[in-house]
Amino acid sequence: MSADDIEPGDAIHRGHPVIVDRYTKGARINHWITAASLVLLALSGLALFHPKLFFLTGLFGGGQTTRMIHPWIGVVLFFSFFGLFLRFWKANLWKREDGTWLARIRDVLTGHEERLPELGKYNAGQKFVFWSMSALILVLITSGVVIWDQYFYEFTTIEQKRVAVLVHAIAAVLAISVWIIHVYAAIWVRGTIRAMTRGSVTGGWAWRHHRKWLRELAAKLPNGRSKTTHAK
Amino acid sequence: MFPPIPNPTTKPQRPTFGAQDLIRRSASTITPPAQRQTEVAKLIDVSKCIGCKACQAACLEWNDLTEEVGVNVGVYDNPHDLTANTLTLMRFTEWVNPETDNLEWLIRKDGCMHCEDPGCLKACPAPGAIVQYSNGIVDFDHDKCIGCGYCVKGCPFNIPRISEVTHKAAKCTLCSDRVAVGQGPACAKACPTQAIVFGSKDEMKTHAEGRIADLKSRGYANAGLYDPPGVGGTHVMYVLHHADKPEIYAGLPNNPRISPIVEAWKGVTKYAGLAVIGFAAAFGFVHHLIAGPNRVSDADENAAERLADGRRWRS
Amino acid sequence: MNMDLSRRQFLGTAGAGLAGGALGAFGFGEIEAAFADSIRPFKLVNTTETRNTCPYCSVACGVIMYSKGDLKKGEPAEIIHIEGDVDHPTNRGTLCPKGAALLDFVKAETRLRYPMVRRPGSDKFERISWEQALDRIARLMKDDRDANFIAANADGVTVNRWTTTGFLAASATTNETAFATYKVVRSAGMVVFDNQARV
Amino acid sequence: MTNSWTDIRNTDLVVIMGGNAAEAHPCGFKWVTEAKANRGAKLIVVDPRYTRSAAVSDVYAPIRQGADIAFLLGVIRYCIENDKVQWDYVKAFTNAAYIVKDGFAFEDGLFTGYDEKKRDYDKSTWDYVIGADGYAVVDNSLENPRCVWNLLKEHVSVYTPEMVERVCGTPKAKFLKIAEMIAECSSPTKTMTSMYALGWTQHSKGSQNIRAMAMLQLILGNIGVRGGGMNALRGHSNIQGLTDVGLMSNLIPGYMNLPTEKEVDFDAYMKTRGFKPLRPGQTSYWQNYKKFFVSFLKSMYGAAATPANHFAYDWLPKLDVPFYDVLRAFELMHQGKMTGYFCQGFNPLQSFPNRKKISDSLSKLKFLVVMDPLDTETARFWEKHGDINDVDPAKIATEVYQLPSTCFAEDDGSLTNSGRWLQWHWAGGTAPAEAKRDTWILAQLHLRLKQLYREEGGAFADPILNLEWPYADPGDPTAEEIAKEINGKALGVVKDPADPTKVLVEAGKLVPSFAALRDDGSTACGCWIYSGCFNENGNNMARRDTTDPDNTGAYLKWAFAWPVNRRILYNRASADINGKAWDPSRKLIEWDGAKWSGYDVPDIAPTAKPNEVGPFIMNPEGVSRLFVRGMMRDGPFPAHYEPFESPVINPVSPRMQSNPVARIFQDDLRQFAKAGSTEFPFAATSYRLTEHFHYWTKHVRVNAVLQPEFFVEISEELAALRKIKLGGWVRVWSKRGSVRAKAVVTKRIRPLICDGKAVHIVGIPLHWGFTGVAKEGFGPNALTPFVGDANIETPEYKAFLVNIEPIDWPEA
Repeated sequence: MSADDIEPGDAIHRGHPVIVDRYTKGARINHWITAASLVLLALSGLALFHPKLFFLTGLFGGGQTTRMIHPWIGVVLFFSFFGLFLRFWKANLWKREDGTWLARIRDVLTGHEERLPELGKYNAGQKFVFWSMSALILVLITSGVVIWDQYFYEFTTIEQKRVAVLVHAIAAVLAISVWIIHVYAAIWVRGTIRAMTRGSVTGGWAWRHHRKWLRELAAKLPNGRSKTTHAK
Repeated sequence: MFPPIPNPTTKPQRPTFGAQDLIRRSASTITPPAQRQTEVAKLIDVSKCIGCKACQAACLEWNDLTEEVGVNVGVYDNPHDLTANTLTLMRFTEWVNPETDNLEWLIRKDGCMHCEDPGCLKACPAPGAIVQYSNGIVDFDHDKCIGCGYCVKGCPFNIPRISEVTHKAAKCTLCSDRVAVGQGPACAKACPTQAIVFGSKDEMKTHAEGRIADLKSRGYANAGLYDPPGVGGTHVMYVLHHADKPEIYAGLPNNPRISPIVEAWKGVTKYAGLAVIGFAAAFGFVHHLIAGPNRVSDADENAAERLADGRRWRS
Repeated sequence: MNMDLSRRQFLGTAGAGLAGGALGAFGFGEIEAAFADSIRPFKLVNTTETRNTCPYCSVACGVIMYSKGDLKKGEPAEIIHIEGDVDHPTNRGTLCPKGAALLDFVKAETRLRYPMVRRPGSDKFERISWEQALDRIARLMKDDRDANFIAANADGVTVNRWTTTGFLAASATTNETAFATYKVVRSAGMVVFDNQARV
Repeated sequence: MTNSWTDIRNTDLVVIMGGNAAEAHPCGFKWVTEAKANRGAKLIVVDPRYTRSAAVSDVYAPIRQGADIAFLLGVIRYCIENDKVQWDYVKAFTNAAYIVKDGFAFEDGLFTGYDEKKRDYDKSTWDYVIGADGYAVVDNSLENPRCVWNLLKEHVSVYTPEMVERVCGTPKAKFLKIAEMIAECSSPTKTMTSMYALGWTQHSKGSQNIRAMAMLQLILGNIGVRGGGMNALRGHSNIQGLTDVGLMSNLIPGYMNLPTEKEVDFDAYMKTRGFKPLRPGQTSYWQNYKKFFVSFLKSMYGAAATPANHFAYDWLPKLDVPFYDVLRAFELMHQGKMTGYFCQGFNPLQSFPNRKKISDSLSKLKFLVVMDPLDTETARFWEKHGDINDVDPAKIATEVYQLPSTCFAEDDGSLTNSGRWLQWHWAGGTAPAEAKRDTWILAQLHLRLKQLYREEGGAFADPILNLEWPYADPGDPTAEEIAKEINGKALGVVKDPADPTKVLVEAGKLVPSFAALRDDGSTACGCWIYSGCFNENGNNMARRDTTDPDNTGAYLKWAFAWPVNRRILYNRASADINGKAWDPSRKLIEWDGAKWSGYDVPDIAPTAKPNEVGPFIMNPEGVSRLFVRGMMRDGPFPAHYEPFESPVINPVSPRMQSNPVARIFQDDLRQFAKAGSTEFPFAATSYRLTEHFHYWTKHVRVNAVLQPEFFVEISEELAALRKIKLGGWVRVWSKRGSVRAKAVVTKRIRPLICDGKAVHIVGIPLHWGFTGVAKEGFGPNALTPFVGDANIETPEYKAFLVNIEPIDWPEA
């Protein structure tokens, strides 16, 4: 059985409850930088996207600074997300069970996970978030550069800029929507958020949602009794 | 001669139009005034133009603009393009008329056309940074401009330029400050041959008819007025000796209109976009109401512990 | 000039303005407030007008110079704008690219401000006072005139000419300057005397 | 201009040849566009380049520079051949009927009486046959083969359309089209106006270019009428004024002449100015010369000018050569024969031909004084500026004074425009730092000179010590004081000659006009033709009344026009022999049976009977001259000569290539390229651009922006021939110098086929130098030849030979 799912730093600790390390400190910092810049980008972007939201420029000290800062945040997002990508891409590769999972999406939404196959570190939904974000951010940075007139005006025609600005808007809308799903899932599935705050989840959480991953970790544990004895 | 533009007065005057006369305001919904002012227009008669650039000089001087001294690149067009300081520019084209085999030196004064349906205003995200007065003047408000360059993408004539110094958009204002006190634009006043005249739009159309008749009498069968309907007409119009092919005048767009891409971006996308986002959020909310939180049970925890202990397998 | 009334009203030639006095009472601030949208304040308000003639070509277009301060009242006057005079029969308010940029000529960085002297063999100009400059030039003139003045020719005819110092007259100075120049130059017997008529 | 800018609105046909009005005089050109828009007038442009004027023309024809006379005489021939002549005008108002002396002839490009050594003509045969009655003999039937008309017919017969094409390179069809349009204006109700400028004057036969068109205009009956005339578009704002006021080596204000050595005394001087009418009853206005001359001397020397000393006649310098013009001035300088030189608002280093010679000449001066509002190249001729001003300051011993003067905005006074309008202007700005008015500078110099002579004595001081200097503040004369001096005043009581009891002007009063001037010393007048500009009615130059009855464009109450506020010269000729307007719709003045009256000040005695007194009152004949007698050095008729540097051998008279009497200095002769030179194969011409004014506006930021850098213009064909790229650097060189420029490759210049060979044209605009805000650049005067027009020494800037090649040079 391959151990694709196990990422550096993943580990399991016997105890009550069992604690499973899911994200290293590095990964978490990386994630929150990405998260922060994404939020700032969404806010500044939306401000320039719809008149009703122009007031949001106030958060950034006015329209001029918003216009000036948005692309720079975009650059930060791009590189920081790139960091996440390098960390997570392998664990997000498609698996057979992901198909089954998707087929039984109703059970997913209604929380009947006993009817789902055992999953690795990420389920298909998470993989969808990962890959769509990767794609959208690529689109956003490219189209973003095209309309970053302050430095790149002369490299494209106005017609190309027009296409870019439309693509940028659409991609941004999708990215924000994906982000909402991502955040909601984290809230809905209790016990998830600590993975990105403390870096670990409970064994139960892993057992319930990512059992295959848990097994792989457990399999790596040294055989024989553990030091701690459990009450019978 | 066409009645020239009067001398400026030095007495303080109340402006003849202002904020109360706006019919369009970028990124804002406003209620236009009940009564629209007389529509003004600048008529540029290319057939009378001698390409002297007096309009460029007058524009720089009146608007206190300082342009860079460039270099010669083998043509008469200087500067080589519109800039944030050069709001109007003579564009020279040497065209050999295939019918007569005579050389024609086509000289067009380029600059803001003051569209009735301004693409720049439509594209602008900053409330009030671009306004349109009921007399037709489309003006930029530098205090409100955020320098995003959307107006550049919105304009069908490639006119606005963003200053690299102030990061604000700039274009011809039709000398709104002069017009507001009963004056005409500085370029129109200066134009030696009255190739540029200024007045009410109707007056300009009538004047143009006379000019077109004269041109036809001189053998320019296709002489005509350039007042493109694609942008609802413009408040800067051209008399062209070859109105059937405006593109020979340094690429004056034939039937210009706001790019459908810009229309889509500023239209459907704007609303659909928010809808999609809203839907995503709503979905989560509703789902949470119905499905409730997805919690880890003690059974799960125990299962995990057992797995960790690995005892089950050895019994 | 002959402008039809409707247009006059439309362009509000005279009249459209308020009585300066009445308005002066409020101060100009209010007017500026009225511009509170994108329209910038009219920059010629409360400036002094002076009629002049374009100094370039011989069309001699009428121009109006707008200044802060009034020379006639003995105040220092700074010209802030120049444009064509519509009352002038020839140019009717229009100007060519040179005339339209006269302000930049008046204010050119290379306008001369002080008398300068360049000594023989030197590679630079040095400042000098008017007194020193004029005294020296007068001396140079007299020494040359005394040395080379021709009172009579070979045949003894009185000719009273001075051919070793010449004067090249301007082309844009006033007729009055021209006549003063003529008197000064000719009275000295100078014949090497010409103007820009040919070039 | 015989007419005015505003009069051009009245024309039916505008011919712009030898000029580029749209580009050089845009606001005057406005009246051409008005004539086109309101009268359906047509515009013809004939020029080596397709200019901005051509851009709005109805017909454009190319012509090789320096071939204008062939073209114009070709048109005259066409009019005669096709009987397109305004006969009533020609017979009544020109010397067509006058009989010319038998000796006169024209052969092999030479008129009778040529002396090759002197490069001059004996003009004795160039005159009318004078009858026993002392009057010129005329044959109104025009049958006499020796009458001017028949001599003219013969003289122009060689200029066939084919010959015109050979000489000018103008396609025959285009020439005929234009000739036809011009010929239409022989109708009394159709007029043509000629607008020309330096494109005609800056040739070795410049004066004859203009004569040729003047003759054509007379044949068409277009002189003196509304919308007609010979309109010289003067260059600078007051060059008309400076010429009127006589700031030239040989002039006295009002086109009187400085004495020559031959005129040993007052009487000798006056004798050569007999001005006896050549036909009965003619005005011959110069008969009043003495009044103007004496009044001028009184204004110069006041009380010191007395009948006893012939009004100080001897205090005026007498000339040993015809002119001490600028070309001679620099020749003398070059020979080291000059000590000092003053440049007042003038930039000779840039303006005069053969820049190297100018620079060398200035270096030989002991002192140079430059008075200017701007920092000119001339003031810095000693300063090294790369290859543009390649000199070694250490080797130049000239002492240079640069005196800051005010500009128009800081000075009161009057300027005379091209239409002879004297317009007053007022100072509106404070002068920068220590800049001073020219009048102040000159007064200061004069007073110092006077002081030195008083204290030390010296060479003939009388004229300096006695110069009339009647100003309230002698150190700072005001413009108004001088204006009054120019207008003239009565020193004693001026009485009416007809009725001695009638006082015309009280002593001390300003004279109303030159009619009140006297030759007995009782009046003083600085410039008689300006008299009336500032009289007891006040400053007429400052008048601003724009009323213009029936929109004739006269504006009689606006400013003041010389002479006596007359707006159209020779306006008597706008009416036929009986005093009725040729064209009722263009009435100017008419004879009402008792006197002349109308929209303009009549150019004739108000009561002079129309069929007795001719309209050309300054001429002893009373008529205009198709045959100019001995009054021009190079012939009574124009003839085509090639420029001194020409790509072809003169097709008309191969044995006389160029103007036989044009003055050339020996050193310069060696610096001419041979005709049809292969070393210098291309025909160059220099000119101005609308974005700039001479060498001034390179100091003006806006204009520097509009046309930033020196360039030359060539055809696509020449660019291909020499592998020159659009906007690339080129070197252009003549036998005298070399310049570096950007290349503008254009369809507006095309090679011309002249006498069977392709002539490529190189256009060289002249606005750049090494001071100011525009990019540093060369001027064409590094290339131009040092030769002047035969009559008035205007340098031949418009036609010379060069070579051109692409070069590598770093971007500025």
